[in-house]
Amino acid sequence: MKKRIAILMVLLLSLTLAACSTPTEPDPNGNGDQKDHVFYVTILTGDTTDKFPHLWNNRGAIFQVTTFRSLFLPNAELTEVKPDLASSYEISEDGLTVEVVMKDNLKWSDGQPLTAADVEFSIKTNLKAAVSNGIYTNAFTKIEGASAYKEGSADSISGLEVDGNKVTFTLTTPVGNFIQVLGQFAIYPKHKLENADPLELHNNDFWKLPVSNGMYKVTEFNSGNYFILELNEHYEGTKPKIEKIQVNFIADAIAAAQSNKLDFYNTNSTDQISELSKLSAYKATPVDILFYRYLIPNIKDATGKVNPTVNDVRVREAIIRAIDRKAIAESLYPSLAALSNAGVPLDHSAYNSSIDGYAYDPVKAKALLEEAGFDFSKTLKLRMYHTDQTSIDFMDAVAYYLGEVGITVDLAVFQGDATSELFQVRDYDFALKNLSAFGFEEWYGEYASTNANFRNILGGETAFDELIERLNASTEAAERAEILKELQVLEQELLYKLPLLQLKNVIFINNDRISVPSSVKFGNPWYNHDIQFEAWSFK
Amino acid sequence: MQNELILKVENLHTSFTVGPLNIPIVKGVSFEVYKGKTLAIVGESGCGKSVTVHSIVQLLPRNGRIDQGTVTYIEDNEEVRLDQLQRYGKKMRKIRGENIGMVFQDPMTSLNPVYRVGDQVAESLMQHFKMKKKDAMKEVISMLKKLGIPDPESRINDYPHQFSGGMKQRVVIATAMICNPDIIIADEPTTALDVTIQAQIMELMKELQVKYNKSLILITHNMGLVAEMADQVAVMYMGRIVEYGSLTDIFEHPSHPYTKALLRSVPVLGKQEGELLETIPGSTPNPLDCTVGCEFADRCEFAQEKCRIKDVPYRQLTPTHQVRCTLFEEHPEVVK
Amino acid sequence: MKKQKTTTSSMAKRTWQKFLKNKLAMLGLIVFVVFVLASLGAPILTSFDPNKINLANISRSPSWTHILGTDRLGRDVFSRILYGGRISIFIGVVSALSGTIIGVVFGSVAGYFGGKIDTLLVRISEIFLTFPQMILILVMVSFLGPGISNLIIIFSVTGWMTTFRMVRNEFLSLKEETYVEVSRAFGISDTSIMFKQILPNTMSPIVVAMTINIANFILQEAGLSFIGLGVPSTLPTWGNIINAAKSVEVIRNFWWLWLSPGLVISVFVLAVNFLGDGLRDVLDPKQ
Amino acid sequence: MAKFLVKKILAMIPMLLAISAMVFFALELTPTDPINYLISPDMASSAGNIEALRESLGLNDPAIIRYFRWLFNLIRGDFGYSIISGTSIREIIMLRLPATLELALVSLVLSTIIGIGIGLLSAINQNGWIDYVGRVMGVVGISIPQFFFGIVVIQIFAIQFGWLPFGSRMAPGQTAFFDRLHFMVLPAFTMAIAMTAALLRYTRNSMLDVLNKDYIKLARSKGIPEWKVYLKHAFRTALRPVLVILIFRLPILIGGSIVIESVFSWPGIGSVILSSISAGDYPVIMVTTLLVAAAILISSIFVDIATALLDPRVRFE
Repeated sequence: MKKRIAILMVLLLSLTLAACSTPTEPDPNGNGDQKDHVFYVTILTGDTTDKFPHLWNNRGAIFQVTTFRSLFLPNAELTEVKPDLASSYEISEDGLTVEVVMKDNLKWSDGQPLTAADVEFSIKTNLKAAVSNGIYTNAFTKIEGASAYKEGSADSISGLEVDGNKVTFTLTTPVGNFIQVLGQFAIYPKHKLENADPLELHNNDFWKLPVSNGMYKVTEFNSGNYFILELNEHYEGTKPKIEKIQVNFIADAIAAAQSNKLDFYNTNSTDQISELSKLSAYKATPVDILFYRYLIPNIKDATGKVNPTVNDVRVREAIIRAIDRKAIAESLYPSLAALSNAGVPLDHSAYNSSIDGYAYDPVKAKALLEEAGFDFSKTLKLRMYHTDQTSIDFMDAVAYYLGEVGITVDLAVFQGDATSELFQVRDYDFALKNLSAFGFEEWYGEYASTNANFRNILGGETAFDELIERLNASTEAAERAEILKELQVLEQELLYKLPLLQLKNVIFINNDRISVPSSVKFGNPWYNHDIQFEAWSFK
Repeated sequence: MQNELILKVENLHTSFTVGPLNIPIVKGVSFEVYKGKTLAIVGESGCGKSVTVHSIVQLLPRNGRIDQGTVTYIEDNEEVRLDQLQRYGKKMRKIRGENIGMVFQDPMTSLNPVYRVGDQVAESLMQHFKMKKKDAMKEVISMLKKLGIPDPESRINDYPHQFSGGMKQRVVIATAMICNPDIIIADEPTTALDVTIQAQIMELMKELQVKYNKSLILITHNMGLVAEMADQVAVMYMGRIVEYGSLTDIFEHPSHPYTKALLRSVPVLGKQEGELLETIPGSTPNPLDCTVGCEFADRCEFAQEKCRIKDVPYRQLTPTHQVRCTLFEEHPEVVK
Repeated sequence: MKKQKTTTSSMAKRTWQKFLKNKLAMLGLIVFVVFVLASLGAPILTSFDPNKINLANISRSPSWTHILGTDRLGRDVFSRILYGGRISIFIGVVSALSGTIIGVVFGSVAGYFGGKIDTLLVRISEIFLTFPQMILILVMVSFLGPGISNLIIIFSVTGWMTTFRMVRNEFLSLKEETYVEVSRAFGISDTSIMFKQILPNTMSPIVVAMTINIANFILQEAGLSFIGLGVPSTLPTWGNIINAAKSVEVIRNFWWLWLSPGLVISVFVLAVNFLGDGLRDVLDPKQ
Repeated sequence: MAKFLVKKILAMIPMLLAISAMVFFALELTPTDPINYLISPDMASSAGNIEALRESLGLNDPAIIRYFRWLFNLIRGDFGYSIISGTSIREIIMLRLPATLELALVSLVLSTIIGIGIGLLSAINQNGWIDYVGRVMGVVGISIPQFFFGIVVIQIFAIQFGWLPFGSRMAPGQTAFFDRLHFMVLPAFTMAIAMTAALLRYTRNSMLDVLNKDYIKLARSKGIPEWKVYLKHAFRTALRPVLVILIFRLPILIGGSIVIESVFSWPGIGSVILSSISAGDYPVIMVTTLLVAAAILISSIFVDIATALLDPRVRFE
């Protein structure tokens, strides 16, 4: 055994030496001085690695917000917007007409003019696209004539008019966050994508070297390895100080950080946070985002067939009471997770402090189960689709707590893909789910009887519909808060979802190399917002 | 006819190490081989015949070892002690290739399946006489021709599997003969062959031996063959030579009960191997169980108490005839 | 008949003596027995419940209370390894047994009857043999789902080929022997000939192959659990315990979470392999 | 030889067809909606658009028609799409396979040299100390779980000494082979270990087998030097069974890479297989399985060729 180890050591050593004797770490941009003026960002392999990630699904990556713009630029909270491609907007009193005026003389990175026609093209294409974030679909289908266009019975959208540099939207019902959605919606170049099939737009070869409209353009794409962003000379705004960004496809962010090839990174993985925090170069900025972690019960399907195990609301309450959410959050996600009682975070002004919150109380949980006549001999099927260790530990803990009140738990990871398993196969009692939301509308939208997915497990209950509609239409903060408070009471009462935690995201910036103006405020890294990248610089 | 001694084996002991045990396989074997004569070593399988000859040329398996005794090879009046040579040393290798040729039992497995026949025969020529391949091939062709292999010019480029069993054995014999050795050791050269081929090969060997004046050590369990081929006969049982003498001594005056039993079971040439044992009662004992006395005692109809309790010496019946049996105590002991 | 009995028992005795002298095999046997006993006697050896989480006491390094420390949910690692051994060893042994049964049945049928059924079974075994076992297992896991019984099924289905080939070859040579022909002439049924007459002669290589399979399956269970596709995470198995050690953070900071289960698996599998090799040396008549 | 090859390749076709049919109909049995092979339901914009796509792609046709269409697409190199990321499977494979092949080949070379070398010495010095070390190595190598070995070397060489990186295939953007060679050291060695052990055992047994053959005795009786006996007569014949497992190991290495890639965050096909199995990405699982099957069939042809080259008995059949 000893000999074996010795031999192995020698072999390993010799190879190590061989590896080290090759020129060590040559500076790829070898300009002599230690600093290389390239801003390094990463995409984890596992995502698409052969194309620039299209922007109608996720929009917030730093290389996305610096290459593609929307009509407006939201603030970090995603509540206010600044002009971006558009110079101004106006909403009619009844909220049904929205007028957007485009800036003049905008250009794509290939020098072609960027006009209102591109906006019209983008919205029309989005309506037919197979892959798109629900927030766009929800907002744009409210445009008059959108449904007819979508079904193919009309060639144009009657509620979408272009007149010179002015775009006018006519809506069928008011959409409270219409402007915010436009602040996310990336405009695509009509002259490049006109003939592309909208159904497969996300796989179009355009994304191998896209024509952009932001501060940077893609100048080199090395499939599977990296792509390079350089200044877009047709960008009309302030010229950024950083001239080159390299986006690396990598398998492991920590390794990139250790080789000093990581300037900006965001994550909610506790392992990565703990490792990156150890590197003195990195400055961590936690951001509050709407990232929910909750259990969904499989109550009844769209035809009304009921799952008796979880149909009784007392059982659901018992289960949420049986879990010490706070202890789990604190030990598994130290300083990253916050207890969640409802769709609105506890520290938000619209949080309804009158709701119970169902604190940890195993005695009460047991009593509730007995009261509801819960069949303790039955095994509760608990499922998840997450495969990271912290989530597994998390669910192991949940299963343990349920075991403590006498429930036999069968915990497993779904075999099939998450969406099919959650909403089509539905072989579970409770499942762990995540939601990264743009706004409260998405959390509450899951309760809507029209939600294509959730109606399969909630049976198309209509209790929430009216409040949700009002929330969607409302733009006024106080009114929204009122509606949200009502919604919280209702969701607490019905317990169609069992909220567990809300997770923060942590943004890491390489403080040794990069200086970020103190005025920059970070928001949800999944969404477009103003991070004043033009003011960032190398130290 | 004065015989010229060419190989002398005296009191050879060989043992095998199996795990912690040391098992004696050859126990005090002595014999002589004369130039141009044939010595036949007969006995049942497992009696140590093969180990004896492998000891001579030092081709024992790794766990086999010569414990004592001498093996002397006489070349031009010069004596070479083979047992003192290094197993795979230069001298031993030279003797193996040039002076002593070997033919093994099974021609099917004696030839390396992946090399051409010609190359295999030529190998020792190239090794020992530093011959060029082309010249060596010429030799090979003429040797194969002598051995009756048709069309040797093209057959040297064939692989062993393209030969029949008899032809393969001819190739093996060619390998043994190619360097013109003095002695050929043939370890049951025909056991694995068809009956008709057996006769052909034996005839061929006899012819070669006579024609080129070779000495032959023939190992066999077939008394019929012995009668046809041998000048001298050594009968082995359980690692010992129980009777040693000229062909006439053994066939006309068989003395040891085992020899007699063997002769009683002499098959007509080509009779099946298995039938031999049926006439001798009992089965071969475990070599570990035989420590003192006569190994054959348990199967011997004349066995007495004294056969089992003390070592049995050789008795000289005639100047050429020795036997190791208590029945002949009136004859003088062989002094060594 | 009587005499034969004494010879078999003296054979067994000699085999056993030979085995006793094989130091590595003996060591393997001792380690194997110790581990099995320790797993079975887990409640005596530790007072901790392997599943009891203690969020106030997470990721603690080894101490007198927790001799191998606690994991990321505050569970006692020593207790988890002991209880985990039950499941890991159980899976290994049961899968090896059932794989052996499949192999023996198929092998006897193929070897005894020959012909088309033989060709078919041999072809199937070749397909199973050449296809990467790991991928085969993973594909099956993706259809059947994880879980102890599914793992056992998958392991048996993917691990019968060595036994099959051995048994088949033995049958092919043994069925020509006189005693089989005599039995057949006496009108003894095929199954009886197969299982009562021929099979006992093939027992030793089967036992050796089964031992090696136990080691293999324990390794594979660990590997599968390590990548999160083995036994559900709520059950402690050796693989599940080390599964937590995938991140650099754990490797760097919490050595006891990966070192102890890793060593336990290695030592146990090593012991079983030594045992198997030893058995081969002892039982194989060729040696 | 050419005829032999053509025959082998032709024999491969029905095999591949059978496997592809099995794969396709297994896919049909999974609970996933085939439209999900193209569009992740999470990313889908609306039910209407999905239905339109379904119709336009002919997903409503009978299974047998779809099978042949799928097969035709496969032959054209269109492997379909991942359910999870929507990426074309062909692109995934083109990007990830080289990483795995690189790793597999390096460890194959390493284990071949070490395994065959030690196996050979072990057999020649049977029961000597080299043999003893070799045998223990052979058992230890197949007994340590690869992932555990991986973790140990990460702990020693990457974390304690900091000599080598603990994961990834290259420093970001540094694609040149020599720049990333040191990234390969730990995973390649870890991957090689089990295979080295297996080869070692095989070589040793095969050599011992051959060394007991009569033709070795005959070779010795010709008086040729021992090294010639070992290398020329024994090794060449002993190599045949070793070569067979050697070539069959390449696809097995790809299977083994699943665990290694997971330990070392190596961006290869193994991690694709793993993540697609954990996420239930059946199209990816099936296509990679099919590819591995094809790889095995192809390597079996290589095995046949190699055997034929080494063994005239096979060549002349």
